Amino acid sequence: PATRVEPEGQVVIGVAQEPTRFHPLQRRTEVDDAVHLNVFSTLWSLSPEGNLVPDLAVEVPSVENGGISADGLEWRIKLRPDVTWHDGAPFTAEDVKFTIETLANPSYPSPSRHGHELVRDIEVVSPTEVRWRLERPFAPYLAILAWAGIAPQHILAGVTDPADPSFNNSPVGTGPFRFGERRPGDHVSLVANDKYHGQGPFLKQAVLKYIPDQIGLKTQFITGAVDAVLIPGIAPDLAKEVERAPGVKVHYSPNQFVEIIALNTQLPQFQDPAVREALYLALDKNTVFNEIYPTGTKRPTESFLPEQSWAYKKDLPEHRFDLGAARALLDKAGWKPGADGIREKDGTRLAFSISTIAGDHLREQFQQLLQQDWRSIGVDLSIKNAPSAALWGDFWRKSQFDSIIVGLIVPIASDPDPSNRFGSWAIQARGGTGLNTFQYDNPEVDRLLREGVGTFDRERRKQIYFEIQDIVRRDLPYLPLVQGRSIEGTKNGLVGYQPNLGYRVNAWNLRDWRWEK
Amino acid sequence: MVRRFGARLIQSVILLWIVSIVGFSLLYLTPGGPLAMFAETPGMTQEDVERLERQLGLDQPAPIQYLRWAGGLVVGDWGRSYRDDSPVLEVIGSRIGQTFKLMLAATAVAMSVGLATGILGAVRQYGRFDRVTTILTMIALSIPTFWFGLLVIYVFSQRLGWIPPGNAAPVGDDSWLSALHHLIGPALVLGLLSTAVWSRYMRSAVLETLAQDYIRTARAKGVLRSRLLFHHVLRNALLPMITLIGLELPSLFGGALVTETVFTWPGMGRLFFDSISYRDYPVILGMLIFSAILVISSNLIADTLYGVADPRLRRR
Amino acid sequence: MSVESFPAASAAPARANTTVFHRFLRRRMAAVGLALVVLLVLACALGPFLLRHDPLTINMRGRFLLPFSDGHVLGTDEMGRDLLARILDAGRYSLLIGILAMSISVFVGGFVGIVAGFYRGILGHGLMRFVDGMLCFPSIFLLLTLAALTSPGVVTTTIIIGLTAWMSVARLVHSSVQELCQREFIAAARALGLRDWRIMIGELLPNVAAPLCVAATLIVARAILLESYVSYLGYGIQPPVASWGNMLQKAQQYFNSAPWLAILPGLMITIAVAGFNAIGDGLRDALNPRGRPG
Amino acid sequence: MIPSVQGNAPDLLRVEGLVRHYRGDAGIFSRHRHVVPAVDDVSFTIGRGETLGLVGESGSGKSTVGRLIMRLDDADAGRIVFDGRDITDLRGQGLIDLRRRLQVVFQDPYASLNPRRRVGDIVGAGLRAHGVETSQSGLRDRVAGLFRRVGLDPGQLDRYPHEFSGGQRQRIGIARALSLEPELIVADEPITALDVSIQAQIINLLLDLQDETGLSYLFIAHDLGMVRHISHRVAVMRRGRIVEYGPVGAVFDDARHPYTRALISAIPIPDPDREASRRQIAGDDGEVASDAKLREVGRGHWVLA
Amino acid sequence: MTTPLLDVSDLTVRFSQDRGKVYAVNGVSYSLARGETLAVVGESGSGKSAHVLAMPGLLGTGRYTGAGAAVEVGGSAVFAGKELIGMPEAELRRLRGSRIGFVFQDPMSSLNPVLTVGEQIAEAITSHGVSPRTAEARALDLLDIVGIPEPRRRARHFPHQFSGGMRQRAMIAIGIACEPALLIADEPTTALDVLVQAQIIDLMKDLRRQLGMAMIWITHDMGVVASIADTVQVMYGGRIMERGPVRAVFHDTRSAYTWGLLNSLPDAEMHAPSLAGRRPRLRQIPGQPPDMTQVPVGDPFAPRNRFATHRCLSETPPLQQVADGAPGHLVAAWYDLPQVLRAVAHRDASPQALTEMGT
Ligand SMILES: Nc1ncnc2c1ncn2[C@@H]1O[C@H](COP(=O)(O)OP(=O)(O)OP(=O)(O)O)[C@@H](O)[C@H]1O
Ligand SMILES: Nc1ncnc2c1ncn2[C@@H]1O[C@H](COP(=O)(O)OP(=O)(O)OP(=O)(O)O)[C@@H](O)[C@H]1O
Ligand SMILES: [Mg+2]
Ligand SMILES: [Mg+2]
Repeated sequence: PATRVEPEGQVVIGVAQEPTRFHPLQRRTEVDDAVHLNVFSTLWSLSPEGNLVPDLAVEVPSVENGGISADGLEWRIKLRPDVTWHDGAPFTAEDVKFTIETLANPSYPSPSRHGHELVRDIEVVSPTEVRWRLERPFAPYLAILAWAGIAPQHILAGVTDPADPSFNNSPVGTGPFRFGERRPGDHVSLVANDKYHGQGPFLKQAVLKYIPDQIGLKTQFITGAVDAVLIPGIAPDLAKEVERAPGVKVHYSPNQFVEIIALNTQLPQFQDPAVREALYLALDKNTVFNEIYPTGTKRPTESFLPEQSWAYKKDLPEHRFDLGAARALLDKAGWKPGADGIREKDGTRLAFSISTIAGDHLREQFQQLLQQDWRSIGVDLSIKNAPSAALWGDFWRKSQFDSIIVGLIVPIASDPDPSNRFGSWAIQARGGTGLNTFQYDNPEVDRLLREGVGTFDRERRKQIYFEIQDIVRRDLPYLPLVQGRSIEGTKNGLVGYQPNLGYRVNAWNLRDWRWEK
Repeated sequence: MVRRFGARLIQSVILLWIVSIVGFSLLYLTPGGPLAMFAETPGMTQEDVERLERQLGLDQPAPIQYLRWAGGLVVGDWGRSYRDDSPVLEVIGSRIGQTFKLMLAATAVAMSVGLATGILGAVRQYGRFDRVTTILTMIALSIPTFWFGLLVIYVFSQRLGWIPPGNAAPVGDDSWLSALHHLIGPALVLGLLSTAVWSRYMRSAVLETLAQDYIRTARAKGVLRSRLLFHHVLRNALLPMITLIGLELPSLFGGALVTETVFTWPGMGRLFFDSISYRDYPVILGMLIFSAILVISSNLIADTLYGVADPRLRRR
Repeated sequence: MSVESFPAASAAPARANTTVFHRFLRRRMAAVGLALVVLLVLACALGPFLLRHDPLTINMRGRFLLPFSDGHVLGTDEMGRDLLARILDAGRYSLLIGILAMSISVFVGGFVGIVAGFYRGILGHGLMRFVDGMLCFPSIFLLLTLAALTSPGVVTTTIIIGLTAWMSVARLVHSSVQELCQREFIAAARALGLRDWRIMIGELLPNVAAPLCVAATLIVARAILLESYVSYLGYGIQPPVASWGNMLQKAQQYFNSAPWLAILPGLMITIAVAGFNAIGDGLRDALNPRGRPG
Repeated sequence: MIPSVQGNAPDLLRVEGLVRHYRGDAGIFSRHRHVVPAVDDVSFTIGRGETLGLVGESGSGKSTVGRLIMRLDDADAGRIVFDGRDITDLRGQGLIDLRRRLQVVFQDPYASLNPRRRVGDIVGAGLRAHGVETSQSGLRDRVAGLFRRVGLDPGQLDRYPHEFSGGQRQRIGIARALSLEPELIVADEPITALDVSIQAQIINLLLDLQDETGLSYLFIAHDLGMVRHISHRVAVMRRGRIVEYGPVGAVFDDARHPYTRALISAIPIPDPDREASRRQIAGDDGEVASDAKLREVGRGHWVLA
Repeated sequence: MTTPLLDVSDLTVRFSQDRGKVYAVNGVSYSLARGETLAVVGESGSGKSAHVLAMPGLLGTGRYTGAGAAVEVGGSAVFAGKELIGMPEAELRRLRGSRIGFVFQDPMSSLNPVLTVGEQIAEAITSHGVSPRTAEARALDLLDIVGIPEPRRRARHFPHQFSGGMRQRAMIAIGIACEPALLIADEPTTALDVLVQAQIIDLMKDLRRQLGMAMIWITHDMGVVASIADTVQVMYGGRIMERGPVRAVFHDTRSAYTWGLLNSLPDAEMHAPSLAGRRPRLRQIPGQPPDMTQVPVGDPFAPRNRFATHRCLSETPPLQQVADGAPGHLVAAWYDLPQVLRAVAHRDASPQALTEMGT
């Protein structure tokens, strides 16, 4: 490490969700990640540019450097020798083995086994080297590992009850910060780890302050009670107000969310592609982005991938708002207005509901605007919102909705593979596993998806995903709106904030944060 | 007395049992679940969700789940939070202090102001003071707490900057002065409603007492005005107030939930809302049971106190 | 006969209805409350027909207009809808919810109260213990749990509020009925050989009508408040339907930039609730033959 | 067992060894949970067309006896025989049918009328419930007839009880009791709550009715003067027991039990001259021995000893 | 003639409340000598309580309060040379309890449930400038005087631990605590049974003798009047109908109302306990009590009085000395009752006619 700078000062980061899960193998929400990414280290991490940067590993394995065999099945990882746990114990390959085995263990309550379940024959070659075999080639696994904080085998191996909260309440990692204390309902504090193997940290203490609503978050940011606002940031329609406040900076940082209106394509109303297209034509994106989500906060998109993704296709057909065209399209497809002005065809009324999380006021405004616009082309839209816990249950997963506004993250740890969303095997309503809640079923797409994960050749993959984006844009199983932007704020003088699409939270690099002299 | 108290205790236990059944069925019957939240977690699959459900025991039939949970209650194991695996009692314990602090402060405000205005109003019934307080209490009873809270924050912290806009204390500052400073706003807002309630109850209790025959007797004896008020009127009028403490508790508790949200106060209220949105069933149920115990036992205590304070109910 | 010979029970107004009404009107607060409520109800019922603006028409180009601008007396809201039209329309729902929830709780509470008060045995005891149990939950607690767990909407919100408010009615009616059952006219009815249901409907019900009436107004007030809480916390009425509560919830976002959006609906809630409270108070006094404030 | 004094009149009601103990209220803080022997081994009979006066100390169980006979309350022991039929455990339809023959007039003319019903409906409720009269107009006619019979204006049928004075209310109560044409009326202190000048009106009405229809009364009262005026026989109760029982003349003029004597001597005489010469006998505080039995001391005159 | 202890003249009491005015007392005048016992009888609601409570300023508390019922008291009441009506409350307070004592009807509701009986008695004394220590001792004496055994123990009891009779005795102890010149007793025995009533009456008689105090005793019971009063005053519709020495009023009745009242009582001679034949009826007063909310005109009893003349209906008779009666026997009537009765008896000799007088 370079010359160590004595850490000083503290930063209070306001977040509207409470971090509660600090166990690296059990974390669930993005705000948990804010703790996790700073207390634990991963084998390699993702840079803001989307590159993998070695952390605990000496280098990122690849076919080129021999870390991964040509068929993509054999992995061999070399580890840094100079890393210690916060409790002083040395970090070894055993920890990596333990972490991956635990994550792959079907009886362990980890949130996802995705990728890990393919790992076979994991083996510690030496304290600084570990290797394993994959069941089948799976390119996204590199990115998945960039999210997997390595857990201390020497502490956790002895814990038989996975629900034992003691580690969760005092986690021990190898990251730039040690876990300080948690005041339930109020804050979590992280303390500088002076034995950190990388650069930093520069702050003596970082606090994640829980302020449960966005208005409170904003108020406390403006009044100076918090130094930065992260999850979920500043509400778009408050951004202007915050910008005007003295002494603070507002950042409009792109994130991986793509806001869409998901359609349940199996509904008789939606099976006709003309309907889906007409609905899209009657969508007044401009007003939405100029009025509801003020300028600069969101950008229209046609893809399901964030534009920063290497697989993002720029020149997809552009949306236009044309009510006349929408009406003509519907007329042509045989949807005739009924007595009440609502179109119908073969006994099917063009009536359906739209849902979103109750209380999300901007989406609610959007819904109401949609209601008015679509009504003018003869569509009867009703609003049926629900609290998130009710919404994301069977209602969403088993495709019980008509249409739903949702912020979608398609890439998994920045890998663009959308199999989970568009593969016909991923339709839960039909017994599949996955989140193809649109019930989108296109054999051509299925084929491309399979091909896409099967190769490590990025150029080839790119072509495949371009093609998928074209098809999906044409088929419109959902109506794409915008790519999300996190509107976050930092006090003037606080440096180090850097958005990173590879992570769910822009507090991924607290080790770089510091106060300007 | 002991025997009677025992009987009441048994009744209370039965009450709790009813509460537990109602609470449990309430949660069980509702759609969605604690894991729905994570449906959109990248990489989390349906299989993962089902696996976790199994691990939490949510796949069991309702009666089994109930028995397991209720059985735990009896032996003091209230289950563990889905959110961080901490024992429910610990979770509640970590928050209850803040809520009590708030409730206590609010009650202190409410009782002193409410009782005083109630008494003064009744003594000069239909006087100017009485009229003004009557109207004010009526308004106080009708203002939505959260709205009042928003106004208070807007005016006193954003415009005037007198009080902090929320929180129990700044991070890292544990001085009691700053704690007190932070307490003013929420205590005022939470106390408003109870102040009105206390004032009205006190007023009508004093009026009721003033109309009693024994007050006439006292006046017929030529008792001094001050003595009449403090010795005869208040002694009697304050008796029903004891019961009011027990009756007010649930609404105070409920009010605390709302006030805490407005003032981002790290108490039970926030815990409750979080638990609800995360479907943290063990914690929700734990809080239901906890508040029921609180209410039941405060009623029990109020009744017992009443029995001690009122000579008519005292055992010879 | 002297006034004081009348039984002083609050349950039994001793005077004809016209006098009750007069006594009611003589209480200035009650009269003002009644006037407010009547005014509000009329305004909300008729206003939307008389106004130029439709409460639902969105105009994204005319958002956040100040009061008295562009023909909008109270300005426009965050979607450019006329605020006055919206407030009146929202009032319909708020008042409707208040009144329907009140009907539910009066019906359920009245039924349970009468039955439990009349049958003292296991049935009565069981019912009242159940009521006690339900009362152990702070009502916001119960309400939010229910609201958060069902999908929100006018109907569910109304039902939920009704279902969390009936217990107090049941208690009130129960104690009133218990007291009535001590009175000789119930013994007289039994002695005449009336069947239980006849006694409950014919003798008891008319006598609890007065306290029920008082309770009803107070519950309307409470229900309006509760609806606003639920909506404020995001679990209530869903757009585009407006209630005062959800208008407030939406408006708090703009508390700094457009404070009137939040102040007006809050004021409406306060006024409506105060109106109903005042009516309830006035009724209680007017129905009490001894004329004492309760 | 106690034979009725008028050998010629058949017994309409016969009460044997009636017992009713109240357990103290089970409230949490009620002082004692002791047992109150409200009625303790009470026996008497009432003949057709006869009035039995029931007097005694406050709380001695007089009303309880009335309620037990009316079957508004259940006896712990003993038998109640009405017109030869044991009604002690009657339930359901049988009890409802009994109501037609056995009626009650209550003490409090305010509490005993439902303030929320029109007086016409109050009086007609029994007729309707028993299906005696189902047509609206028929019912109205009958009620109007009852009103006239008790000296009320049938034009006031549609008024509410509070629009009547105490005396009128008591008449309404009597009309209600009469509506089913009962054979026995239990009158529990029907005049106590009334003004002196109204009391006479009610007593006269009761006497008129008895003369007209041959009704029997169990007349409970505190006012010994009135009891003496209206009753054929009297029973004196104390602490749940009958201490003296017999023809009115015998009991009043030849009281044997010390309690009866004290009671009678304590009645103030509304005449300054005679009042001045009245000699009062000290009340007795003696407990009633539990094994004491009623003994006949004169013809139909029984005393507890 | 010495100055009277109490001189009431043209006392009026009105209650105004929501439903209008109640004309409770309409011009009552009389005087009371030291040591005299006055019994006040009359119809319920005739203003008996109202007029005695109005004088010492006690209307407006106790069950006489009605929210919004404003009390207007007019006329004059001079007690021991001082005008009571309009006297400042502070001065009235000093009089109450010390010079004027009270005993109220319902002994349960008239005692403060949360204070011990001893405290409540002692308070009557300490309120008039006596030290608590002395007052306590005096309270024990008083309990003894009113015949409560074990005063020391009993003084520590609360009212609910006393029986009805004992409570009334405690009330009396409070009333006489400062040996007042006037004791006002409002139906002190109505709630008690005959035996207890007799004991209380005896006690009061004794006390009156010992303390030489004057007494106003309100009652419904003519028997009680006969046993205790020197003077009796019959009230109806807020007025005095007749007033005079007790013998004169009972035996030389001049008011039709008094006559009706006395006649409606059952009479030992009338008892005829036989099943056969028509039994004699009581002589009831027909009609209904007056509506106190109307402005009183004429003789209030006139509508129920079969002897009433037109004048009775329109003009209010003054309370005057009975021409040929005992001194101090006053009546308010336009008719001459003995004469009217003689005339009726003459015209229609059957006793039946008298029985159903006026029906
Ligand atoms: N607070 C009050 N408000 C209105 N009217 C009242 C009030 N108190 C008494 N009255 C009326 O004044 C009249 C006289 O009442 P008062 O109590 O003096 O009668 P009373 O002769 O004492 O009757 P009773 O024998 O029933 O005690 C009655 O008509 C009564 O209704
Ligand atoms: N429901 C009851 N529960 C408990 N005790 C009762 C009940 N009813 C009456 N008692 C008691 O039974 C005893 C007799 O009461 P009851 O009413 O029969 O007396 P009473 O002779 O009618 O008295 P009064 O002359 O005062 O009307 C009293 O001690 C009373 O307290
Ligand atoms: Mg009785
Ligand atoms: Mg009186």
